[in-house]
Amino acid sequence: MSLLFSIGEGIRGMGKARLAMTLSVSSMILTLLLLGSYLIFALNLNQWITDLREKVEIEVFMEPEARQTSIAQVKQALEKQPEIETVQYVSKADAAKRFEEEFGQNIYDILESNPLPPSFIVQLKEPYRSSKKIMELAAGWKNLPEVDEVVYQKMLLAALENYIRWIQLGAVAAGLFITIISISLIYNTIRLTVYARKDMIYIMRLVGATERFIKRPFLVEGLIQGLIAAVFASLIVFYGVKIVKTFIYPYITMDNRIYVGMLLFAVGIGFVSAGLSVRKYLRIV
Amino acid sequence: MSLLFSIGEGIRGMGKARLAMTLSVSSMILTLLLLGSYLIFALNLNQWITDLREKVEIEVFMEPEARQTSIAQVKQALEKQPEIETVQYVSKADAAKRFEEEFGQNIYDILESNPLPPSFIVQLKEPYRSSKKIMELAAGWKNLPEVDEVVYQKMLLAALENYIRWIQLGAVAAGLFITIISISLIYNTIRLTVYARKDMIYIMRLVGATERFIKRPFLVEGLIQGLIAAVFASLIVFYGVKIVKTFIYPYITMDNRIYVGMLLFAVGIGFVSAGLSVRKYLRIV
Amino acid sequence: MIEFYNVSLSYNGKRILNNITFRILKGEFVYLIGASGAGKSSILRMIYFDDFPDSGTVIANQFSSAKITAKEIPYVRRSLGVIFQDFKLLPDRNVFDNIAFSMRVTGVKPKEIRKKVLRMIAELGLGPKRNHLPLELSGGEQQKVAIARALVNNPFILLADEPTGNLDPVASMEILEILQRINSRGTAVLMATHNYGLIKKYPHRTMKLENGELVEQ
Amino acid sequence: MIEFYNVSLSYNGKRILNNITFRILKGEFVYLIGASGAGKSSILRMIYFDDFPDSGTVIANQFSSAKITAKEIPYVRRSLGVIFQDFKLLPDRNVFDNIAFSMRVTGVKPKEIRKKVLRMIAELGLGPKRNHLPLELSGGEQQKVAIARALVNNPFILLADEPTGNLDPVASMEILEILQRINSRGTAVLMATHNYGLIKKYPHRTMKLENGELVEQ
Ligand SMILES: Nc1ncnc2c1ncn2[C@@H]1O[C@H](COP(=O)(O)OP(=O)(O)OP(=O)(O)O)[C@@H](O)[C@H]1O
Ligand SMILES: Nc1ncnc2c1ncn2[C@@H]1O[C@H](COP(=O)(O)OP(=O)(O)OP(=O)(O)O)[C@@H](O)[C@H]1O
Ligand SMILES: [Mg+2]
Ligand SMILES: [Mg+2]
Repeated sequence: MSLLFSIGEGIRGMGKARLAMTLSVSSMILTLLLLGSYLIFALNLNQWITDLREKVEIEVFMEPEARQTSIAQVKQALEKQPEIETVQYVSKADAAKRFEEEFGQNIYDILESNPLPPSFIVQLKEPYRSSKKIMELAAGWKNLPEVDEVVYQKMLLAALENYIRWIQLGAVAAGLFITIISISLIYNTIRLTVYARKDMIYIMRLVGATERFIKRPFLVEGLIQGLIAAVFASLIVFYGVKIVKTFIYPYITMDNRIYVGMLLFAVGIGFVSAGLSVRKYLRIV
Repeated sequence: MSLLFSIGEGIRGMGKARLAMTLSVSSMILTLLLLGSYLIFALNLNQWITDLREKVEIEVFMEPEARQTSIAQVKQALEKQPEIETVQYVSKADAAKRFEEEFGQNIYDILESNPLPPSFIVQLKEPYRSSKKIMELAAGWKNLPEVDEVVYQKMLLAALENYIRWIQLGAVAAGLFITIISISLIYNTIRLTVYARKDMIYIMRLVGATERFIKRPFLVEGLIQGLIAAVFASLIVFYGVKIVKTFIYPYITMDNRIYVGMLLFAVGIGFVSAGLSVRKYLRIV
Repeated sequence: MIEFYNVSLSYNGKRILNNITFRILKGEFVYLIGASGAGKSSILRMIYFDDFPDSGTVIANQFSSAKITAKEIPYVRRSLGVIFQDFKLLPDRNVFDNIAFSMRVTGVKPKEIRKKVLRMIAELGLGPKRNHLPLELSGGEQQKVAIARALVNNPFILLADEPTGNLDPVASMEILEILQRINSRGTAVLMATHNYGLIKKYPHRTMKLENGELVEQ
Repeated sequence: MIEFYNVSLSYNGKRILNNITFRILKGEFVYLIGASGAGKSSILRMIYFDDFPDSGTVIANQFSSAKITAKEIPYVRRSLGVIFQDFKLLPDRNVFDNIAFSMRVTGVKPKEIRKKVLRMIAELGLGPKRNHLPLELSGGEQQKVAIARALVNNPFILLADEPTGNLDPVASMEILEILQRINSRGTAVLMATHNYGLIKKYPHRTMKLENGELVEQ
């Protein structure tokens, strides 16, 4: 019952200080939008990185005149390997085509026979797409019958891994930064709304209200502010994502946990900020 | 004199409402940091894109058995072209090396003569690195003596141009978004600090103060808040960039105009927000 | 100086003042009495144009409630001195600055302000409290600051709303003496009060509000 | 009930009260008089523990200023009724809620609160103003709300700081009658006032503050 009363008081308080509440909630919404946008960005960045790593391929070159049995054997061996996602065979004829694309010359114009070797293009499963793992696998595959060489874009992969590390580090730093800024901004805003009512808090104390009695409606208020802000921010994000998906970038990825995250974040910060803000005015002489 | 008085009043007002000012200025600092970080990010993104486009190359393939005079002629023609930054000659021997790297076979192991053509690797100046311009140039170069083919990474370039367009679009959208959020957050905060003093504004009006007289100290206050926030934010950014440069990413680019931008932005928004915020309490019944 | 023509005033549909007409001449001293909630403060509020009649006209210092513009209001207010019932001191300024504020508003030179404010402070015995904030003053001291602020500008008309409610009898009489003095120099005084003892001691024209009507006594 | 032992109080190094000792017994009715700034409100403030003596001890309702903890203060305050000189109404609550607030604080049942608050409102003639915010009340009406809030909890001790400063003589006498009545039911009353007329009409033990000393009259 006392809790119910506090909830009532919290709501009434918000009603009375409507302007302050509007400003405070709208600042919270803006902050949440910032945070939400960041989360969506991070999510999609992650998706892009995954897509990019999918393009990492290993080429297993056979001897130019490898026997069909060896080729079949290698194929089987590769396909048995649990780390492998797909194996694609490139015949001598396919290789000739690639040569023409690369050097602008039909190989049969130059030579009467095709000296290019057949090969396999291998794609690894997601968790194994690292230089280290590839090096390990390549060493093993080299010993398969009539395998001449195992080639992969060592440089590209290294560059990618290097970049990805930087990008991920940057993204995490940006995330931390935005989170800290969001928390501070919301705290400051709520603190200002409480500050505007410090005289009221003093009067309540004079009339014999306990700390808890005074504090509770503010906590409820912080909680409700967070709730309202999260709902609005979620709606904006929801429709924002929809619009982006429809008109601009159809591949955008979204995760419902972002909504849940924003809600918990807003309600939590609202609650804690309100609590900390009131405390300053409760200290009895 | 009256202006001097307003400045004095503005400063005194800030002194009296110290808590509100601290909260408000610190929110402004946070917002400016957000904006500043974004600007630095955008600046570096631009730098990266420029670096990336530097890697776009055009290969001009000669006939495999082109005469030295033709080669010299083509070289001269290319070097005369104003759009070109660098021209690099790839001899038949260099091409053989590339073949070995690409296919894992020494070409002399397969053939007794080298059928690979000599070529030029051409890099364009910054403003000409577009598919359109390259296509145009390539068409012209094809007619030079003994030029067999002009090849460039059509796909890569298209992809790059495509991505870059998206990334730039995204960056501009993010910039707009962050700017709007920053403006709104600062406005809300300043409005709250004015709101906390609405009774004082009412009393001033009752005693016969004109709108201008009441408004001016608030404008001065908004301006000073912006100034202080910009100075602090600039210091943080300055040392932040220094730290990142030293310990994390030595290639970071910085531009002093970012400091100037933050200052003008903060002072401007502070001033305008204060003006708009006071106005609401100046409306006479 | 001040004229009310058939002034009526309602709050939330409840009529507080009903067709009130009166006139206060230059240099007059008038008491306004009536029970709590009779409408005394409301009458004063309309004179400094913080409230407007529902019907009828209020004229203060040549300005009519029917025609005055928002831009003109501050200038009328400066020509009036108002002692507010709840003081309305600026909470973040000390005694000196509160009193000086109403002069600063008019652009008087700082030296002149200093001289006059200090004289006012001395006259009301607020000397030792010069640098106190309103919160650091007793009720009566706050009231004296409110009085000082209203008087410092040498207003044409003084509106005093219960100016002795927080003062002891001696201080009250001192204030009345001050009001008498400035009145004798030509300032009209309209004072809302419950202190009939003072009225008896310093008799002047007295208007009584009763059921929204004005009765001269 | 209330005991002061050698209480001294200074603000900014200036001594306001100097070694004051007195005692108010259960059911007593005591006036506290003295010039503006004599320290009447300061004495009351120490009784509800919003201020503490520099030296000496204040005991209110068994609690001593020397030993009371922050947690205990709200509970003492609930056992007192305080009519503040500047009312201290909650500006965002209407008359009913302002009066009810001091009961809600103690966790009384809503029905009980409603009954008692409405009775109090009727007794003070605030009926038509029940839903007004403080800003929509006249000075005297605000004072009555402050009185009602102090009385509604049936306090053991009533501290009344200039409770009739904004009331007309009739209303003042009504308030005094109410105070007499609750006093006769056992509530001790300590009333700071400048209204010597009332003291004459309702004579009780009177303490006078003069130059920081307390003189019984
Ligand atoms: N803003 C408002 N909204 C509603 N009612 C109001 C408002 N302001 C004043 N009133 C009502 O108008 C009436 C007259 O108020 P006013 O302040 O003029 O009385 P007063 O004669 O000055 O009384 P007091 O002696 O108590 O100061 C009161 O009943 C008050 O409740
Ligand atoms: N916080 C404070 N800081 C400094 N001085 C103060 C403070 N509070 C009160 N005083 C001073 O203490 C003295 C006593 O104040 P108090 O309010 O007790 O007087 P009072 O007897 O109630 O007077 P009044 O009849 O005018 O209400 C006054 O001179 C006042 O200026
Ligand atoms: Mg009044
Ligand atoms: Mg007092």
